[in-house]
Amino acid sequence: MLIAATLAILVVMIMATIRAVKGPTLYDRVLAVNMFGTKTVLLISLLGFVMGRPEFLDIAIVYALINFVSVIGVLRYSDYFTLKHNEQQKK
Amino acid sequence: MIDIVLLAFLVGVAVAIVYMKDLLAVVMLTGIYSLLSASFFVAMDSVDVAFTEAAVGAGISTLLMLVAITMTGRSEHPERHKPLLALAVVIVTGSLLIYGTLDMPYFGSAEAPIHQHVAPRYINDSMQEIGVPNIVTSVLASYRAFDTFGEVVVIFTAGIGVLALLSVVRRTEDSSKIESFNTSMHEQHLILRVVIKMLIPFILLFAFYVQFHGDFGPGGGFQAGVIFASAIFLYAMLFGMNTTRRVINQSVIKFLAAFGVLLYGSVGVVSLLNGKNFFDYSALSSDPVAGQHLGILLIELGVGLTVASVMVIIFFNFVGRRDISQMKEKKDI
Amino acid sequence: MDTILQVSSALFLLIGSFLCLSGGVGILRFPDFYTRMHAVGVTETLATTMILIGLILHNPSFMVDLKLLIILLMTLFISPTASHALANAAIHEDMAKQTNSKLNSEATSSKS
Amino acid sequence: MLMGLYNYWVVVVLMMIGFYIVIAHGNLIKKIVGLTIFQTSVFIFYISMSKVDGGTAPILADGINQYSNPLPHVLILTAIVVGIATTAVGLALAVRIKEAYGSIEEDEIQKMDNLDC
Repeated sequence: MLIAATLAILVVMIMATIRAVKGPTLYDRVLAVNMFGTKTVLLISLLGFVMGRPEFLDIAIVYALINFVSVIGVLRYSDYFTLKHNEQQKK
Repeated sequence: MIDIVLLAFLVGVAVAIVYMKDLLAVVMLTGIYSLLSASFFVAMDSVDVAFTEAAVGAGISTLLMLVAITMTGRSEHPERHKPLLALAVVIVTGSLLIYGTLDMPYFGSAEAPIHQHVAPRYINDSMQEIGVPNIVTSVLASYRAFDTFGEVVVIFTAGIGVLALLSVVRRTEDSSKIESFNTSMHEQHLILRVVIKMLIPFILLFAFYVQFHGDFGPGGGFQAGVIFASAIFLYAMLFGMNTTRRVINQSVIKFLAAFGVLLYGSVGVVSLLNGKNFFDYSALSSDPVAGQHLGILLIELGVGLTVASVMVIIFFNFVGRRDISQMKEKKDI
Repeated sequence: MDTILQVSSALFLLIGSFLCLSGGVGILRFPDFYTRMHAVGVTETLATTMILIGLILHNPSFMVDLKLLIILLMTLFISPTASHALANAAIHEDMAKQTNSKLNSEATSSKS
Repeated sequence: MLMGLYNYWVVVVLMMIGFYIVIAHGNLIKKIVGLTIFQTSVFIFYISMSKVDGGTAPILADGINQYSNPLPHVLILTAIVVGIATTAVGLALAVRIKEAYGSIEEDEIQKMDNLDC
């Protein structure tokens, strides 16, 4: 069952990557990366169990935290583009 | 089995990066690439490396590239010349390298030369000599401490380099304008503020856990420094640079970056003065194993201080530069 | 007792994997950003919870269970917040675009 | 046994993709991304070498007698953090070039340099 869940998560990761490549907007890409990050958390927790040493879940905690930091960062710094874009359109 | 899928996946993402013209999308894909390589590292048993890649690759490198792109422009020009020559060079080099791999020992074989020389000693004797369960920590901080010292100095130098390249003289009127701009932009994010205020203490606490738990599980100074820095980044992103500058004094941060390297080096000098080799911590205490513990603790502390403060210096300088150039552009419009 | 734990753990993992896959199909097939966001919302909270509960039931050791619980708590805090921020930013941009296009069309109509 | 060298081949392919980006693309940020890919392929190479069949993570515990090789892990752990620090210096250089020339495309920068002469 563990292996089946791992495979399912791998398939979902591939789907999220396809969405990240296809876009079309920035927000679709951020959404896909965010989903990819949560799936990585699950994959790492599952991998620990599959390999028989589940003590190393700290990595998954780090992922959950860092993923959030990067999503907030993208939103914070892409504001710049939207501002500039709108001003150009107003001109 | 899983590693085969992950590696094929990595190649796919790398090929997609080649074809993307929108640099923002390239950065997003780089984030995915680093998440994938970290999963691969977990599948290869190297939990410490996965930990570092998790903290560095997904968070800080993505952020730095984003900030850089906001300053340099989003889209890449289409190539005007045919890259056939480049392709030919790459294919020739690649096939030569693949020819070279034919002599390599097979993946996972226990008889490979790499597993024959020092590795058995690290695995078998490190518990008696160092007394730390995590072999990676004992090799990093004790057997190869001199090497790690070099790496810390490189990180410190990179911090100085960024400082020299990007630091700007700030005028107060500029910063108050930026301040008003930032607060107007982020007053509305009430939910984000509340959740992030709750999260930041937890992240800082977790960084300390990683710092001091590095002897027993994956972790250590490098990872803890990066996690600590990302908590500060989160604060800076939400509350603006000026508030953060008031909370975190820049000159203190610069002092801490130098102090970490100094702490690391002075541990080596103390052991030298006590009549042992450079970084031989058994000189630090009457009981050799206790001395090793003390030495590793001090050294990891130095590493953590330097890494965290250099990352904060790098990030602050990038974002400070960006705010100034943004203000100039607004003035022009 | 042991078999009950194992079976329930397998059941939770199965539900979690199914929800994950459905969310994955959703992010690929749905037509626009907001519907995709809905699909991702399902996988990020419910599927994660299911899989983590499955893992907690699977494992007897206390430390591991505690860490899994922390991960569960973190995800339940973080992913709705991230989704909220994302949707907020997207809606702001959409509204800005709409007003811009309105302004543009008014400008062109007044000219003509 | 062909699969025994699969990891190393993937490493070579990734390395060449990074190399291609560095030499064929003109945008400096894209070049830095290419360097990152190149760097990661080296990390994967080292970590693949350290794996031992049937081994587990090199953290000592009771009842386990086969560990993977810890030495490459140490080298790569430090290399990752050094890598991000040097990448930051590269990005800082790109930002300064943009400020000085108004562009980060290699051919445009060269054109401007030729005009100056």
